[in-house]
Amino acid sequence: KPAAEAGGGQPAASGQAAEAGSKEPIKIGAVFSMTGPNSPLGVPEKQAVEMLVKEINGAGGVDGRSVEVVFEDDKSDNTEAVKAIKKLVSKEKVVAVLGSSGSGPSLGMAEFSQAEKIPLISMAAADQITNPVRAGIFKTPHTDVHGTKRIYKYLKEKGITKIAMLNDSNPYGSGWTQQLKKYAPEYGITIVAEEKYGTKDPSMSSQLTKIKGTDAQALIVAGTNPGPATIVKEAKQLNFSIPIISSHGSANSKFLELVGDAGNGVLMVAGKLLVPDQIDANDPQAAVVKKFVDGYKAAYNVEPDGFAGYGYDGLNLMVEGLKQAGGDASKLGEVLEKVKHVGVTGEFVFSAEDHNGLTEDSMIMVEVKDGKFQILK
Amino acid sequence: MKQLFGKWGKGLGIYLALMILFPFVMPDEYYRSVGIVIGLHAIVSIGLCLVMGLAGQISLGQAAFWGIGAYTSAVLTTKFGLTPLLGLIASAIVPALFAFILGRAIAGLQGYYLAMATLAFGYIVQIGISEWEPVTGGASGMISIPKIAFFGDSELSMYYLIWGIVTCVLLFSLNLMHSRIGRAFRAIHKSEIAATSMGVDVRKFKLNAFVVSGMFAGISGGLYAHYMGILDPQPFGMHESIKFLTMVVIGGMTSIWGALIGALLIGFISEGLVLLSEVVPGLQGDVDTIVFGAILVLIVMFMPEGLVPRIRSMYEKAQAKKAPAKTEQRMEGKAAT
Amino acid sequence: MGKAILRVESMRARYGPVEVLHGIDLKVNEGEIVSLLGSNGAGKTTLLNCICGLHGAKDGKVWLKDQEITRVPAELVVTRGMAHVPERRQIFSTLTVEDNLWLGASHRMPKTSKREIAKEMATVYERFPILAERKWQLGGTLSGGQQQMLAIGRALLSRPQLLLLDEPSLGLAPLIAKEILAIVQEIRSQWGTTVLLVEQNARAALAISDRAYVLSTGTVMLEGTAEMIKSDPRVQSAYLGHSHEAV
Amino acid sequence: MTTLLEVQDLSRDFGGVRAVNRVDFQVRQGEILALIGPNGAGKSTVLNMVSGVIPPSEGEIRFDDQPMSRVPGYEYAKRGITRTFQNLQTFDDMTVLENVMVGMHTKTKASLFSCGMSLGSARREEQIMQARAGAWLEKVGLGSLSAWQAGSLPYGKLRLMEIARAMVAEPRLLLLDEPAAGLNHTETAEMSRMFQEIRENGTAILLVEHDMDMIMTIADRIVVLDQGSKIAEGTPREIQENPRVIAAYLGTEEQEDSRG
Amino acid sequence: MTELLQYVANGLVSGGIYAIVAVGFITIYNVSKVINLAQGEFLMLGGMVTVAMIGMNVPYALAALLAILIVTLIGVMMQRYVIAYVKKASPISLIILTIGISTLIRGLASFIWGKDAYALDPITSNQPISLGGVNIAQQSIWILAAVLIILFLLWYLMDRTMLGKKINACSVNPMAARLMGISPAKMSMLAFGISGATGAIAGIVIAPLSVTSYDIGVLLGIKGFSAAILGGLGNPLGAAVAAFILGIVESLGAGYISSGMKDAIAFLVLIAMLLVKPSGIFGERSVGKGGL
Ligand SMILES: Nc1ncnc2c1ncn2[C@@H]1O[C@H](COP(=O)(O)OP(=O)(O)OP(=O)(O)O)[C@@H](O)[C@H]1O
Ligand SMILES: Nc1ncnc2c1ncn2[C@@H]1O[C@H](COP(=O)(O)OP(=O)(O)OP(=O)(O)O)[C@@H](O)[C@H]1O
Ligand SMILES: [Mg+2]
Ligand SMILES: [Mg+2]
Repeated sequence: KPAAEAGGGQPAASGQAAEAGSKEPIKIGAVFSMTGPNSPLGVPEKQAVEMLVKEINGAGGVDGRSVEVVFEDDKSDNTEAVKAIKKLVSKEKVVAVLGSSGSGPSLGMAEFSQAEKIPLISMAAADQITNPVRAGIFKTPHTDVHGTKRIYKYLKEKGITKIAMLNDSNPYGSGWTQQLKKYAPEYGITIVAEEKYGTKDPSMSSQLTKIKGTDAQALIVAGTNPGPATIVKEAKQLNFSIPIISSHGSANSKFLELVGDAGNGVLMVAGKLLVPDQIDANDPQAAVVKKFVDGYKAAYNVEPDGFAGYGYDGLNLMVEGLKQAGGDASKLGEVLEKVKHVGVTGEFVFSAEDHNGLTEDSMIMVEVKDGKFQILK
Repeated sequence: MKQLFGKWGKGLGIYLALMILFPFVMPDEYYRSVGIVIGLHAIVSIGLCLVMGLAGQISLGQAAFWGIGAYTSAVLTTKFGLTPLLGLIASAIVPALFAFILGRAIAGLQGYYLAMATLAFGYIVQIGISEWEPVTGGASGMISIPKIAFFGDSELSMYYLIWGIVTCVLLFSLNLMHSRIGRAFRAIHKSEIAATSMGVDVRKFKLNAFVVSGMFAGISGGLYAHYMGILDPQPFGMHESIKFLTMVVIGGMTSIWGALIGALLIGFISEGLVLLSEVVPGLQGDVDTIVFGAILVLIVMFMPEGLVPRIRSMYEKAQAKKAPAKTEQRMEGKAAT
Repeated sequence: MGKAILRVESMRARYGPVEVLHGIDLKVNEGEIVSLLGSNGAGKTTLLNCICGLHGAKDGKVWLKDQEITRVPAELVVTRGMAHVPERRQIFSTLTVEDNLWLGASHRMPKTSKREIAKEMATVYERFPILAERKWQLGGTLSGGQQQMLAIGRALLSRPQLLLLDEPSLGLAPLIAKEILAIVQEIRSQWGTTVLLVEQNARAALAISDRAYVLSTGTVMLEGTAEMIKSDPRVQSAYLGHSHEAV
Repeated sequence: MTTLLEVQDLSRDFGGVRAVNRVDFQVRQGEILALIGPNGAGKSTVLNMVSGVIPPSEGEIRFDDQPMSRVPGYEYAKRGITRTFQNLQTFDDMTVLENVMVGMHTKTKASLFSCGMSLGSARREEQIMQARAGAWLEKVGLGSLSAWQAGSLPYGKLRLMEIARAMVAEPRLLLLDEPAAGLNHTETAEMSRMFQEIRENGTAILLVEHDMDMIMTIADRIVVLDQGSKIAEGTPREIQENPRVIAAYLGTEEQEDSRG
Repeated sequence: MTELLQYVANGLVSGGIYAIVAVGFITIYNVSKVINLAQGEFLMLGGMVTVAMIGMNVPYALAALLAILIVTLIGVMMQRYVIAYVKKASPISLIILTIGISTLIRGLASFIWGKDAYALDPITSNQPISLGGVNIAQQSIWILAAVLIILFLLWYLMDRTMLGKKINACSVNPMAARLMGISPAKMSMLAFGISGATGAIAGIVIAPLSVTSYDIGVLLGIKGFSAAILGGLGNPLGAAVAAFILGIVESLGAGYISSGMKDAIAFLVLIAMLLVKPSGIFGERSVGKGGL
């Protein structure tokens, strides 16, 4: 195989350089939310993908062809996302698409890619993207289902049966609400309070007051920063005594910074990427995560977060699929259904029934201690 | 047909030519999607122009009618199996009903108070959509909304369908504006008391404007739902309402053409911003937000009356320069007592 | 006759592209009452607005005493001794009568003490007893004539050397219209205030004026002493006619 | 002559202020009735009540023998009462012609739908409106200005336009609030002639004015208000000699002479 | 009972936040009849600048002071270089203009500080105070104190000083004000300065309670606007009262009806109140149309 050489900063450029005299590069589209409210997700996703493209092309690309990723920004907006995927397909002639960061945009793109038979791997949380399963549509992040099951498992171990929840009213939070309600009976759990808050609300103390008045033994909070941090701080002001368990939406160092002292004792469900140093050496993910974290730190000088991991896994999965399909993108959808891959988010085992491929066991429970996440064994 | 088109002469001819040729002039298919989205916005902004520019009422909740229209058709087609055509008809009627009820209720409010009430209405609708989970799918929304089968469901046919509707809405509004009804609207805008004593039932007229604009927004919403195939409550909030408002104001509130051109302008600006974001990668902030804000500020600063009236007055000035003698005459006519 | 307190040289003014003043020259001497006559839309209001700095789109020159004030904005012109009672009174309708008057003196405030101004205000109240009676009423609820008195009183409190009055009797009952003009005369004789007066009621205006200008579609058609103007046949037919007393 | 408008015991309070106090008078068919009085006497308030802009606090207004208390403001024009305003209420961003065409609102009936679709009926109506509005503009002498933006017209012309706007509705009673304010002698005389013509054509006029020249020339009868109450009613000659009116409103000849 | 009191206490705190924003709206509206939808951005800037300064090791108090000064200056500049320029624009265009400005400021803020949220330490300790079972954060006391102080100062300025009369005059009749030697432009600048300062103070006192980020101004701006309208535009005291009503309605709505619907409930109450009093609880003083 002719070795494709790694290019410069622009993946597009690197692709063309490699292709000189040899075959056409494989064009993959990527729609991430680079601006707007979802940009804290989209930016690391894009960075991870950019990093990985170089690496893949450095290692010879796919089937002797280099990989070229064309990026679009959906501005965290559904309509823009749909426009973006159309642009990628019609103008750039990409063969498959990654993205988007948010659930709404991803669902919009999925409609199009389903109709046009363009394989899609999404980085958004909503269970709806891959449930029900649709041909050619996959996703990488842990879903609210995994998080819910993992938390319930933990609660069962601790003998907690009554919980309250306080979730963001955005799609992420309401997805959690649905799943928490759905799986509660299975784990013998009663939900005694089901509250919501607005993403930008300055105060959630009334919801907390209400929860305080119930006999809940634990509070589950699902949202992305900064809501959960505010909740934890306000709970402290209200002398809350029950444990607070947060979703993976706020599993990052920003959360620690925002809560400060008030964070001590907060529990959280997360991917292993959150605590790369604490992963068991025997864990098959250990090596993958270490490689990713080191590479990312070297490239961008920051710790990667879960979102970076989703993007990284997404491209890896797509490339894996393309390799197995012999570079033929039209078979990508079918092939991916058989792919097994150890990613930084978890061990993916795709099948015809499961286009997410993860289980709750790839998630861990952590506790905040003195401004750090501590894995709970 | 002639009666529909005859009056608007040159402007309409140029419009029709551009509109029909656009998909063929533009280098690739992607621009059809751009055109579709702009067309959807134009339908709403023309309706909004009837309320704001003509009847002189601020509506900060137009996206709510858009959303009601979208969800009406989406729910009826996906949950009750109606055909998209029937869904679309419902998506014109239901928002109009909402507009009627809201309009009845807040008929006594004026100026900023009215603006506030419509803003509040917008919030209530958006929250209502998110909270009515069994029907609307809540915050996560709905998927697999059927496409409209209009000469196949290609992007091109959708483009012509939507711009056909834009054209109808435009002609209807233009005709309306230059009729007794339109004059009554504009009269209300300037002086309600005078309009009343000329025999204009101000409340009824404001309500009519509201209902028609709600209906336009609803139709556009229905089309949007079928075009996108998915819905969630996110696009139907204040942000979008303000975008509609901006289109109307930038184009020139008192001009129907202004509303159309405002929608085009905002559409092109955001396309331009997409290109911009490709040119300057790796910035942490929202460059497009900055540029968009700056453009708004500059437009209002340098042409507070809006684009179309500004162009019109520039044109008139140029005409006046060409024929100074005529101006003299006019001036004399004006000043002589 | 004293020296000129106000001079206007070849004043041109526009609204948008339309020029409505086509080069006006005008002079007011210290201590005079000068009338500015002219039919509807002749540009009287515009000219006053140009003089006091309210109207921006203009060419020409304005001197107050020996200083050029052409480009001085209205709010600063007041501080140099010119007060303007604009068309349709323009009082502060939601403020009390008393506050309206205070505002008239506001630009002299730190320099002149509050007590001093209160004293002056007392003399204004003396002149217009009805205002004293209505001190605490909101300006907007006064009747037209009372509002006119308030507007003049307010202008007086800014201690002007030159007072511009734009149709002070517009919409006033005949009795009050006469009273207002009498007051103008009194002000001049008591305080030596110079007055430039715009009036539709040419007969009454000329009766109290020393000199007058007649404006026609933005140009000065005629100027001279009140007597001269009164006897000009053109003015007689167009502006004086016969008054109701003669009916 | 039959009575067209009858006002009985009409009163109006604003907060604690009684602006109009138990006033009654009649306007007969085809006459010009002048309403005069000092500033703040309540003339405009009476006019506002008679035109349905504000409701009376007490008393009754009958037009054509019908009580008007339950009639909404916009119905007045249809019944035959139109007006002009003391503080001009013009539609500045419309042309002069369009301003006047608004006056014909009640004379036309094309619906929103037929206007939007520009159906034949709507267009025919439009043509009739233009013709009639144009004719009235000619009559008030604004024919050449019909395409101008109303906002750029001088005050006096706008007054004429308001009159045309009120007249195209073919009212039976025309209410005028200080139509001559700010006009000079010649202009006032011209306007007087026009009012007389209007009266000749059968429209009655209720006229509020401070210009005594005009009042004395054209009014058939005069009602005088002071501080909200009626203090006199009669022919111009009677009113001119009424000592109460002279004291409250006109002023004495001596005052006149001392300044004349 | 304690629960009810706790809800009321929570509502008072949110209400206090809305009140400060609303007062900013009204200060500007009163002088220039402009509804400044960038008011929320003043608040955001107050918090963010303080955080940024503290990040540069400036002592807390000094950082807060500097933030207030900077935002005041931004307010003044906004009037001087933008608003003053468009005197003739219609109210709706002005709304769009201020929306443009707020978008611009927000964009710039995201550019400078990124999109992350930041925490700010409370002014005093973060131990809650307990009053008969009702817990109140110490910071909440600061918020309420700030509201009261700002209200008192504004009342004093507007009702008791010549400057207040001048400001009032500009709002009633700017043309006549100029003829009195008062510059509406200067008064307007002053108003923008004042509302910049109050906005900044609001941003500083509320940041410790939750967090601050480049986009917190949007929602708080809307809430403040609602309070300003409900109170009857032009009346700071009315706005404060309305703000507390909204805060308490929200809190009770969240507690007793549905937390997902709490904003909808508050807005419904707002519409309902406007239907009863179409120009707000303490409607603008109006003299009517006088003689038409
Ligand atoms: N805001 C304006 N826009 C356009 N034109 C205007 C405006 N104001 C006045 N004009 C025009 O300027 C000319 C002079 O008007 P001005 O008000 O100065 O006249 P005037 O002599 O004071 O009349 P009047 O006796 O009616 O008060 C008129 O032709 C008028 O139409
Ligand atoms: N909306 C209102 N609120 C309070 N007072 C009012 C209102 N309208 C009129 N008034 C008062 O009612 C009285 C009568 O006013 P009106 O306008 O009818 O007088 P007018 O006779 O028309 O006077 P003018 O000749 O000055 O126009 C005045 O004292 C006035 O202040
Ligand atoms: Mg004038
Ligand atoms: Mg009157």
